[in-house]
Order: sequence, then C-alpha cells, then structure tokens
Amino acid sequence: MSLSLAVTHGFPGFSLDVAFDAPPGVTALFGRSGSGKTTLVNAVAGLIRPDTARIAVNGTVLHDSAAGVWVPPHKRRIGYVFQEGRLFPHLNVAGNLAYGGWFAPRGAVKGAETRRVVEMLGLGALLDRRPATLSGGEKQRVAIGRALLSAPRLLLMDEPLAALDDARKAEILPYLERLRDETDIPVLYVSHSVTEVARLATTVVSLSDGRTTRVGSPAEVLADPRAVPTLGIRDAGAMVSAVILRHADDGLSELDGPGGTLLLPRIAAPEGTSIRVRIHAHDVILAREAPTGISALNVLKVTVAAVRAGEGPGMVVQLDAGGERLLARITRRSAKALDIAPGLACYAILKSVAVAPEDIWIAGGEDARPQADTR
Amino acid sequence: MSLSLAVTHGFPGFSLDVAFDAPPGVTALFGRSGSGKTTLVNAVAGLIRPDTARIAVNGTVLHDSAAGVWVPPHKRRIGYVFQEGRLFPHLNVAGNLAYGGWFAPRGAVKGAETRRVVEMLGLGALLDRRPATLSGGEKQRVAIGRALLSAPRLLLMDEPLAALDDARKAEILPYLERLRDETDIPVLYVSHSVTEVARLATTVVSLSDGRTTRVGSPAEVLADPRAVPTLGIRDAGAMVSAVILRHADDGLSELDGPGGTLLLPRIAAPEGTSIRVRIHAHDVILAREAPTGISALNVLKVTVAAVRAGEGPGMVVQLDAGGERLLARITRRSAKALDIAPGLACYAILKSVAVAPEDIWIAGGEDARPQADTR
Amino acid sequence: TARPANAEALTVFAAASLKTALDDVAGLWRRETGTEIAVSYAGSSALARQIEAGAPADLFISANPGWMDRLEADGFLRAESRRDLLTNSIVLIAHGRDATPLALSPDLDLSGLIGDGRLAMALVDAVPAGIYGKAALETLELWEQVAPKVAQADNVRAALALVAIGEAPFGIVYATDALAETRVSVAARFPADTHPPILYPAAVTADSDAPDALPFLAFLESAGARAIFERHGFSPAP
Amino acid sequence: MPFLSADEWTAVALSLQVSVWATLASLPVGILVALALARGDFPGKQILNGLVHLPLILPPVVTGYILLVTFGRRGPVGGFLEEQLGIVLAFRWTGAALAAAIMAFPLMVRAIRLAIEAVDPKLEQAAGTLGASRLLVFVTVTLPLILPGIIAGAVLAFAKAMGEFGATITFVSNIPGQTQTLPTAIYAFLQVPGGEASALRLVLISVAVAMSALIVSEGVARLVARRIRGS
Amino acid sequence: MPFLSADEWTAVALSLQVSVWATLASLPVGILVALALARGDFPGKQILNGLVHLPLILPPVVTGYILLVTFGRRGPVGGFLEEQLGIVLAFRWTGAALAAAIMAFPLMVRAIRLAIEAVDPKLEQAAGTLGASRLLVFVTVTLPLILPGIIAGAVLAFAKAMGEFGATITFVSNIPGQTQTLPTAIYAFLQVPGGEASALRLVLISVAVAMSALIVSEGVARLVARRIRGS
Ligand SMILES: Nc1ncnc2c1ncn2[C@@H]1O[C@H](COP(=O)(O)OP(=O)(O)OP(=O)(O)O)[C@@H](O)[C@H]1O
Ligand SMILES: Nc1ncnc2c1ncn2[C@@H]1O[C@H](COP(=O)(O)OP(=O)(O)OP(=O)(O)O)[C@@H](O)[C@H]1O
Ligand SMILES: [Mg+2]
Ligand SMILES: [Mg+2]
Repeated sequence: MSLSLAVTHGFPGFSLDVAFDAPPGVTALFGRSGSGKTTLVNAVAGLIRPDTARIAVNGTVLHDSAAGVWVPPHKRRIGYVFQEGRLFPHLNVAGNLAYGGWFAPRGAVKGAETRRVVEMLGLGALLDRRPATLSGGEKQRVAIGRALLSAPRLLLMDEPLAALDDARKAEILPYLERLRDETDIPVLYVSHSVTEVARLATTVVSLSDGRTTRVGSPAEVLADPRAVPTLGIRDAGAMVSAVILRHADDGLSELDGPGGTLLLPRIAAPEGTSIRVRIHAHDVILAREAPTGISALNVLKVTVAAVRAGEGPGMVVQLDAGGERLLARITRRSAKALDIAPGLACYAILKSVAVAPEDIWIAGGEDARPQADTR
Repeated sequence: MSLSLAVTHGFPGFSLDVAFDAPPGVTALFGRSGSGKTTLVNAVAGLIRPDTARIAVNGTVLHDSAAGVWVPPHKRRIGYVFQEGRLFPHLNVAGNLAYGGWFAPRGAVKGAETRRVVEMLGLGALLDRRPATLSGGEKQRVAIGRALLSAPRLLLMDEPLAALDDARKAEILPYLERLRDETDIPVLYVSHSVTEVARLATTVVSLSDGRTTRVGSPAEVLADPRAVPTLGIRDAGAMVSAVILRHADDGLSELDGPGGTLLLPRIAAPEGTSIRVRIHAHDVILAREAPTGISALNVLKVTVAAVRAGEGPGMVVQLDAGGERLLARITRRSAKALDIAPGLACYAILKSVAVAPEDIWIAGGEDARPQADTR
Repeated sequence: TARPANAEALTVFAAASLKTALDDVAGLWRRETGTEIAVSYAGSSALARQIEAGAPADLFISANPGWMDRLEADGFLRAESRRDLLTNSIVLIAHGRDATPLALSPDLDLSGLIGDGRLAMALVDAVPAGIYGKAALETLELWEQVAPKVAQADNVRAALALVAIGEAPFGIVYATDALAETRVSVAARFPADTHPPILYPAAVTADSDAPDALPFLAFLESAGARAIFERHGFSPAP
Repeated sequence: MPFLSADEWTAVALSLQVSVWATLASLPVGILVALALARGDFPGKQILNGLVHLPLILPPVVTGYILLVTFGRRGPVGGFLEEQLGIVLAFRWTGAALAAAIMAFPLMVRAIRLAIEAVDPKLEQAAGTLGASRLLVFVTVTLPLILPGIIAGAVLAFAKAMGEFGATITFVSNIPGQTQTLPTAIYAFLQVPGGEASALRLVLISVAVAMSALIVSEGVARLVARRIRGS
Repeated sequence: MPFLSADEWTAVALSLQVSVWATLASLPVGILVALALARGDFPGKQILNGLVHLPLILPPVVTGYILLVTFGRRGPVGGFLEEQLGIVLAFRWTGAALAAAIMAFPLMVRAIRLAIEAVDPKLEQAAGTLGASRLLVFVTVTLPLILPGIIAGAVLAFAKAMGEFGATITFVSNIPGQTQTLPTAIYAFLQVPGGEASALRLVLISVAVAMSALIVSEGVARLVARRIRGS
C-alpha cells in the first residue's frame, strides 16, 4: 500500500475525519474550498499534529498517535508544493531550487535532473532573481521545482497549477505523469481541476466538509453516473483504453478502441502503445443509425447499459462499447426521440478534435513519454 | 471612454509597453505567466510608478507622467483583488470586509449590499475568524468581498477565481456580470481562463512579453482564426447572438439563433431576452446533409466562409450562419472527405449539452439576471 | 528668578561621602528646630556644576576646596559665608581584620607587599581621595614603585570595596571609610604633611534666600553636630 | 521598624512616576522617529539616527551634563521653556523623567523601528488602494501590526528608566522627595560605610517593580501577537 | 601638541577593543537567548527574561559590584575560571568587555528577539519539509532572515559598550593602558574643575567612532534587507 491515512482533527467549527488507503501513484484530493484538503495534506507533512492519526507511506509509519510514533517533518522527506508558494525570500531562485538538495542524501539530486526541471518549468532566465521580483505564476513554478528537486519520498502538491496558464500547465503535466510512471514516489495532489485529476490520478479521493465522500480510481469515480452531482456535470466522462495502431500522414492516429477504430489527433507515442482516453460525456452524440457525410470521424457501435435522468434537461447514458464503459450526456428530448433505453444498440459519434490532448495519456508504459501532440 | 491606458515600464530583463482604450465594462487581461499583467494592474492602482504612463478611468486622469499628474493610490478609489490575497492579519473577516467602507464616501457602502456580498461569497460563518485560520479559497473570497465592498470607482481583479472550485466560481461569476451590467464600474480583469474571459469581458486585451498582441471584443478576439495560436486551440470558438423564443417543459430553451432554431439547456431569463452564446470550435460537427436520428438537437444551415489549416491534423473552418460567424474545428481528413471549401453550403451540428452554462449569458439586458440554469 | 515651590525649606548639596554623618546631623537639626531640610548627595563635581546651572541649593558642602574655589571665583557663593568645616585623613588599608602595621617611608617595599595584587585608590587625578593619596605617595617617594599597580576606582567607596572583598590586598581611603568597614584594617596612616590638607569647605550659595541657611551652617559647627561628625571619623577643620 | 523609611517610599513612588512618564511621554515621539528612520528617506536621516543613539554612546554623566547646560534654568532651552511656557525641568521630577526618557530613547526607537521594518509594505499598499491615506494606513494597519514592538520598546524604556542613574543625578541632582529616585538613593547609600544593607533593600524593590512590569507586558505582547497570528 | 596624549590614544584603542569583543562574544549567546525567549516554552522562561533585563534595571554600580563579587578572583566563578582555565577577568580588559557585554545584553537580545518573532514560521515549516532539521532550519532560513535584527542588536550593543562606564569601573577599575576606556577617561576629566575641554575632546572621539560604526552598520543592514526584499 502506498499511502494509508486515517486522520481526525478538529478546528473550532470544522472537523476532519478522513481515512483511506491509496495504491501507488497519484492520489487526487478533490473537494470544495474549505473541505479540509490543505489540513489533511499538512497532517501528512507533519506540519499540524492532528488529534488522532495513522499515516503510513510505502509501509513507513510517519505518524501513529495510538502507538506514539511521530516522525518530525524534516525526516519525512517530503516535497511539499504549498498553496501559497512559501519561497525563501533571502535566496534567489537557484538557491530555492537547490535548498532541498542540501539535505537530501548525497547524490540523490542529480545535476541533469535539475537542468531538466529548470527547463521544463521555464526557470532558466530567473535563476538569479529573488522571489520578491517574480510574478505569481513564476513563484509557483519555482515552488514546484523546489519540491521536485528535494529527492522526496512523497510529493504533496496543493493546487500546484492553479496560478498557471493553460500552455504552462500543458508543459508541466506530462512531467508529473512521467514522475508517476517512472518513479514510485507517491503523490498526494490537491486540485479543483477535473482534467488534471483525471489525467494524473491513480486514485481519486473526494472530500466534503472534512469527510471522504468517494474513494476510487478516476475511471470509477468519474464514469459513475452517480458521481455527476459531486464532480460537476461538465466533468462527467469515461475513461477508455485503446492501442495505437498507426500514425497516419494527415496528423491523426488510428487506435484500436472500444467498439471500433478510434481516430484521434496524433499521439506522440510509438505504434503499439496502450493509451487511455477520457471522453467527456457531453462530447458524445448518439445515433440510431451510422451517419454518413459528417465531419466527425469516430462512430462506435455501442449498447445502452443504463440511463440516469438528471435534474435539468439532460440525462446521462452509460454505454457499453466492446466491453468498456462510455458515458454520453444527451437531452431528455433526444432520449425520447431516439427511444434510448437499456439494451438498445446504437452508435456513439465523437469528433476527433473534441478530445483534448490533456485527456489522452499513456496507460502506464515505462519509457513512452505521454506527450500529447502539440499540433 | 472607460479605461484608457498607455504605460511603459522597465524591469531588468523585462519591459512593459502597453496602450489601449477600452469601452465601459470588463476589460480582460489575458496572457501567459510573466507577460506583465500584474505589473500593468499595479500601475493602474498606483502601486508602482511606471517609467511613463497615461492612465485615465471614466475620463478622470489618474496618472499622466508627461503632465506631471499623479493621483495617489488612496484617492483612486480602487477595489483591488490582489493575486495573493493580502488580507489584514490583525482584523477578522468582518473587519477586512468593512475596511474599505471606513474610507468610502458616507453611505456609499450599504448594509444590504454587505449582506448580499457576504452571502454570495459564503462568508457568513467566517466573519469572526482571523485570516490566518482561513483556507486558501476562503482567503480569496474575503479578498474579493473586501474589494467589492469598498465602493470602488474601478475594480482591479488579478486572477480572483484561480483558487476556487468550479461550484464556487459559478456562484461568483453571475455577481460579477451583474456588477458589470448594472453599474458603470469599469473592471480590469486578469484571468487565465478563457471561459471566464469570454463570459465577463467586454474587451479582451491579450498580452505577450509586455506587449499587447490583440485588443478587441471577445467575439472578435476569440472567433478570429488567427487568434487560435495565442488563445490555445482548445479555446477557439465563436460568439453568436440569439433570442429566447420559448422555454420548453423538458428543460430546454428554444432560441432564434444564427441559421435556425437553437435548443439549449434552460436559460434563466424571460422569453424574448437576447443572449450570447459561445460555441467552441471543437464542439461543431459539419455535415453535407442534414442528419437524422441522432441525439444532437441543433442542426444549423451554414456556408463555409474561410478555411484555415493548422499545424497538426486540424483545420479551423469559419462559417456563415445567417450572417453570424461560427467556428468549427475539424480534421483535415474530414475536410477532404467532405470537400470543405469556401462557399460550400452545409450543416453545422451541435449538441445542446455541449454548450456549458458559463458560455451562455445575457447580451446586456438591464435587469435580466444572467443565471445559467443549474440543471 | 523665581525660586522653586518650597523656597523656605532648606536644601543642602553635600558630597556623597558625608551622607551618614550629615543625615544624623540633619536629624538633630530637625529635632531641635522643627524645620525641614533636604540634603542632596552626589559627587562634588556634579553638585558644583548644578549650582552653576541654577540649582536650588542653599548650602554647598564640597569634598575638596577645588570646586568651592571655582564657584567662589565665579560668584556663585556668598564668599563671606565660606568656611572649612571638616577635615579627614587618609590611610593605607589592608584586607583582613588585623593587618601588620607598616612604617611609611621611601624604603618600604610596598610594591613587593602588593605582589601581583593591586593597590586600590580613587581616581588619582580626578577624585579628591585619589589626588591626596597620590600626593602622599609622591611625598613618600613610593609613587614610582606602586604606580603600575594602582587600580583606580571612580570613588573612594569603590576602592574600599575592592579591599573589603579581597580583590585588592591594599588600598588608600579616608580614615572615615576605614573605620566602619570590618573587613579591612588600617596598616598605616599618612601623615597630614604628606599631602594637601583634606578639607570639606562649606558655603551658602549666592542665590539662596532660605532664612535657615546661615543658621544651619552655624549649627554644623555646634558641639552637637561636631560630636556626630567625630563619631563618624571626621575632625573639625583647624 | 517599617521596611522602608518615608524618604525611601517617596523614592519608590517617584521612580515609578518618573519611569511611567518617561515611557509614556516619549512613546509618541519614539514611534514617529522610528517611523522616520524605518521608512523615511530624507537628508539628515543618518544624523537623526546618530542623535538618537547618542545617549547610548556617551557616558551618562556627559549626557546629564549636556542636559544640565541645555535644559538648566540658565541653559538656552531651559531658560526659554521657563520664561515662555513656565516649564521648569531642572531639579524637578520632570527633569528626571526627561533624563530617563532620553537615556531610554535609543532602546525604544530601535524596538519600534525593527517592528516597523517587519511590516509587509504590501499590506499597507492594500490599505492604500482601499482608500486609506498614509496617516490612516498607519493608524489602521501599521500601528496594530507593530503593537508587539511598541510594547517591547515601552518595556525596555521603562526598565531603563527604572535603572537610570548617571544622567539623572547629574541633571537634576538627588534631592529627597523631589528628584531622588531609587537608583540615586541606592547610589547615595553606596557612598557611605554601612549603607549596603539599605542599598540592597532598595535594589530588591526596584527589581520587583521592574520585573512585575516586565511580566505583565510579556503577557500583553503575547496576547497581541496571538491575536494577529490567529489564536 | 598632538590632539590626543598617548594614554588617551590607548584609551581609544582599548574602548574599541572592549566594545568589539563585548559585541562579538555576546552575539552567539544573545542569539540563543533571544531564540529561547521568542520561541521556547519552558519553565523559568520568565525568570530568564527577567535576568536578561536585570542590567537595565539595576544601577550600573550595582551590576558592577555583583560582577566583582562573582567574577573577581575571590568570587566563585572568577576563582573557578582562574584555577581551571587560567582566565582572569578582574582588572583586565577582558573584564571590561564582560561588563560591557552584560550591560548591553538586554538591548541585543531584545533586538534579535523582535526579529525572530517577525519571521514567518511558515517559511521555517517549508524548510522542515525539505529535510532541514531544526538546527539547519535555523542556520539556513531563520538566521539569514533575522540578519537585519542581529545587526541592529550588535550596533546597539556596540554603542552601549562604547558608552558603558559605571559597571566597568566598578568591576575592573581604571588602570591606564589596561582597563581605562574612553568613558572612564571622560569621567575623570569631568571630576576636576576645568577638565571640560579635555572631556569634550574625548567625547568627540567617542562619538565619531560610534557614529562611524552606526553608519556602516546601517548601510549593511539596508543592503541585507534589500537583498531579502529583492532590490
Ligand atoms: N521587481 C522586479 N524586478 C525584476 N523583474 C520583475 C519585477 N517585478 C516583475 N518582474 C518581471 O516582470 C514580468 C512581468 O511580471 P508580472 O507580475 O506583471 O507578470 P504576470 O503577467 O502578472 O504573471 P503571472 O500570471 O505569473 O502572475 C515577469 O517576468 C517578472 O519576472
Ligand atoms: N487554524 C484554524 N482555526 C479554525 N479553523 C480552521 C483553521 N485552519 C483551517 N480551518 C478551517 O478548516 C477548514 C478546512 O481548511 P483547509 O485549509 O483544509 O481547506 P481546503 O480544503 O484546503 O480549502 P481551499 O481549497 O480553499 O484551500 C476551513 O473551513 C477552514 O476555515
Ligand atoms: Mg487549501
Ligand atoms: Mg500576476
């Protein structure tokens, strides 16, 4: 077990009571403002002493209030990206980045890794600058770099990308994925962005008012029609597996996907690579017959597995596509017109370009870099 | 003219040179991390003294370096939501919220308004708390409230919603829209979120490396195929106008839209209201013939106006729909298969639920509240 | 110029070394006359400067004639009231209750007796007790040999303390000081002719309008006062 | 026999009076000077800084002497004050308070200055954008934030004033009931044979008073700091 | 005639030596005590706090006397030091430095303590998560951040040491060339009629030395602060 947590803590007017076991990889903490995410992360870091706690990472107990075990923060070897930066004002950017390395085991932080992180985060031109002169996003990037370069045994990231623009996010996310896939450093990742969560997380923990409401794989949590109210309707969707068959000349990749061939914008991975794709429910059109003469390239044969009405005009339809689950969100009017009911065989239509690059990633390949095509 | 700016300022290694005139309403500042957004906002607030500047708000000159005019910050009556909160640690939340009112003209901040803002931001339970005990999102909400309640003549908001979850954003955005529509307080709004920008902005100013790259209405800037590289392909799309015809029983609203009837999830505005809808390019499917038996409810007659190839597998197709422009993004393969070329008459297909509630707003009605249906 | 509020009460400025004796005399005066008297004790230099600056002193008793001379020259005193009130003598003291008496002469190996210790004195160029001590040692041709071993304290009481606690084996202090300190004993008395006369002059200040000033000055020379002073080791001035 | 004589009680009361006044009266000036030194940028700033430190550098006797020739009744300032305003400092408890205040001033200013320098100017900027003028920013933001520093400065000043001796005795002499404070009374006892016991008694009183003030102030400062940090 | 006599030159040099040593040697202790008072939570904290302030409250003569009976050759600590370590403080410049250091200690500690209290504990927490032990956090984060406070404390201590007189002369006396510092020399001149001019000369020297130190330190402190704030 990679990360095992059972924490209770009370503030006046707020109480946290969370327990979950997460497998190795990225555990996403998801929840509204004030739901207790930072409190939980601080407990893992040892910055607050929760009322009761049992926290273990990769089998090492960090805190066990019952047994009287408490590892002080500096012995936990944690890379913590704080919600508010917390850069050292007296050190320049280079000093901030190097700080963690000073205390890491000898040789744990390699020069090449430093250069790679500096480049990935676009910090090359800032190395001599003091934090006080950095822009908000630049500060956050330095904070990410500082945590990554401390040779951590556990990464805690509290909304690390919130201050960044989409282009910068798109540069950093693949690095985090690689970290997840190539190392066994567990990551506890707080985010409000379902896209980030779906892409990175091995496990999703959804918090509400200090209590866990759901724990599971993103596929489970995000494709569960019942999760829709928690996640927000716009983020409902399913995750499907596919294998890259061929990279076509016109910039598309052909995949062996659920219920047929999938065409997606070029995926920067060799042919034969297994990938995972998140398909938003609101991007899927259902049709009784296979349409022709339309620009949408993907038409998958599916069977309706379940139908769940929402509160508004929409319904969430769970589909079976060659054994995998897909979600479609359509209006009640359409459902009626098309007579959508469990058991119905129909077609799911999906535009290639509707799938965002950040919704495609390598399923767990060892060295294949999950870089989405930049078009 | 609501906001007129011409600012140059140099930091070692960075120079800002920006000039634009923005009409009343919300002016969105858009640009990558480190592009100079905060620097510009600080110049407007009077917190830095730029090398040269001419800044006027609603005709009042705040700074004119040539004429030697410089209004000190506290006389500018600005509500500034800082990128990093900056709450007063010695005051509780109520004190922070009230602070601006102490210096505003007598009676400018009404008790009812305070209550409304407190409720909208969900701060009721926090009024007695000190900032040090608040969560990241709670701090940011207090900062927003503090700025709103200072009876400002100009609002500066530097990524005010970045730390908030989607549900909280959805509660705050309509308030900002109302502010924009019901008052004549100009707003300079920094954001990385195209959705926010498209929804709120009257004018979009895109910054890159301290220079303005585009200034225009969101419709212009966001629907311009040439803007695609600046904005990021995922955010390309067009804004179209429509009038609400009827609210159907099944939760849909029928609209008189470009090139035909549009069906969208219920819009909380009376029949007859003019609205604006942003339609993402990647949500639009093109078809040579009107398809039947599919779940997508909107099929619009359009003519291809222009075609622009991207670098990857996609192309951006500009469409004429009853005089309004639409954008569609399709693969080159589809374009070839369907023989898409300027002048071609074809159909644009759009799922109702593909249009996010935050992409629908009231075109400028006086009292109609642009509240998206919560489904 | 206006006098301070309590114009009629007598204010005496007196050298700090007179405190115990003068406090007793003042007590006697209060008992006998029933009138108030306040005595401000400080260093003679400070008091003299304060009188120059307009202090509300009616009477000044200095620990040496130097400051009195200066005040008189500058017209701060009623010259006719000046008189030498008391005299004192200086002694060589040693740490401990029963010091071996020493014969003061140029042949005395005082330096050897001091050893690696110190001879405690008041500041030899600034404070009266130090000045007198240095003069006496010079007259006795002992100064050269002991000069490097002299530890100068800021006042004679501090010098006494150094010997009393044993930090310095020897010291030069007033006889009055040696009298009351049980941890020291007198090893030798400096003959009066080895140093300038040790005098405590007193005078009424020019600004004084206290009716009691002159009577109190006279009282200081009365038999009762004299007895008290002698009890504290002072002698009436010749 | 009572523990303290009437004169000694007077000295205790006077010491308290002098120290409290020295502290309170110099506080506003101390805050202003600290503000000027921490934030100001004016010609002569280094001179002001030097002047403030002067009482620390000079032997107290010298400071007292300078006070005497300046604020004495025959001195330029003292004469002016007496003639124009009827204020007499020399040989009054007010003069003792002045001497104590001046001797304690560098300590007070430094403590407050350090506190001011620790205030994040970004908070003051934020207050500015919300409409507070520089003065109001100071009153509503800076002042509350530096309160712990002000308390620290006041405590230091009070303690110093309780112990001040050299400048006081030189400036206002040692007149019982009028200018005799605890330290000058202690001094007088130490000048005569057998005065040690009396001196010790007064020392204990002085220590007790100052320590009580210290402990109370620490408590207050801790409370204030905790309120700012948030319980 | 040269401006200063040889003895006076020696006094200037000795004053500098004493003040510099008093400042430097007490700095580590001062930092530790400030740390304990600012962050520690131990029984006897208030007592330590009181002890630190004691030299401020007591008349310097009393402090000097206490030093004398404690650190003198016959005193418990002084005897131990001499026998065990061969360190003699009484009547030596080292003793003058000790006296000056103790008199300046409350000022130094308070300045450093205020600086420590202004450090954001969140930064120290961040350093902790990055693997720095409490000691290393202190060295790599706290210490650099409180540098301006340390400089301020050192300057105050130095200035105080330059002016210290009462405790010094009581403890180590006035031995020209060995323990005669500037303040003692000045004091001596002020005791004799007509000594004012000579005293003034020495006062000017003393002021000049201390002011130079002050100005240099201000410059350094400003530089340090600017580096932290980011030019
Ligand atoms: N005091 C300074 N000295 C030097 N460079 C500075 C200073 N302040 C800002 N800069 C630089 O100016 C550029 C613009 O900064 P600014 O804070 O305006 O960016 P921004 O657009 O707000 O970015 P972000 O989205 O990350 O907040 C950045 O590259 C920043 O590093
Ligand atoms: N010291 C404290 N005293 C009282 N309440 C506190 C304290 N610290 C946190 N809280 C409360 O605990 C709750 C959880 O805070 P936490 O910081 O963990 O939230 P969060 O999930 O990280 O939210 P956000 O997304 O806004 O950062 C909040 O309601 C907060 O107000
Ligand atoms: Mg948080
Ligand atoms: Mg910014």
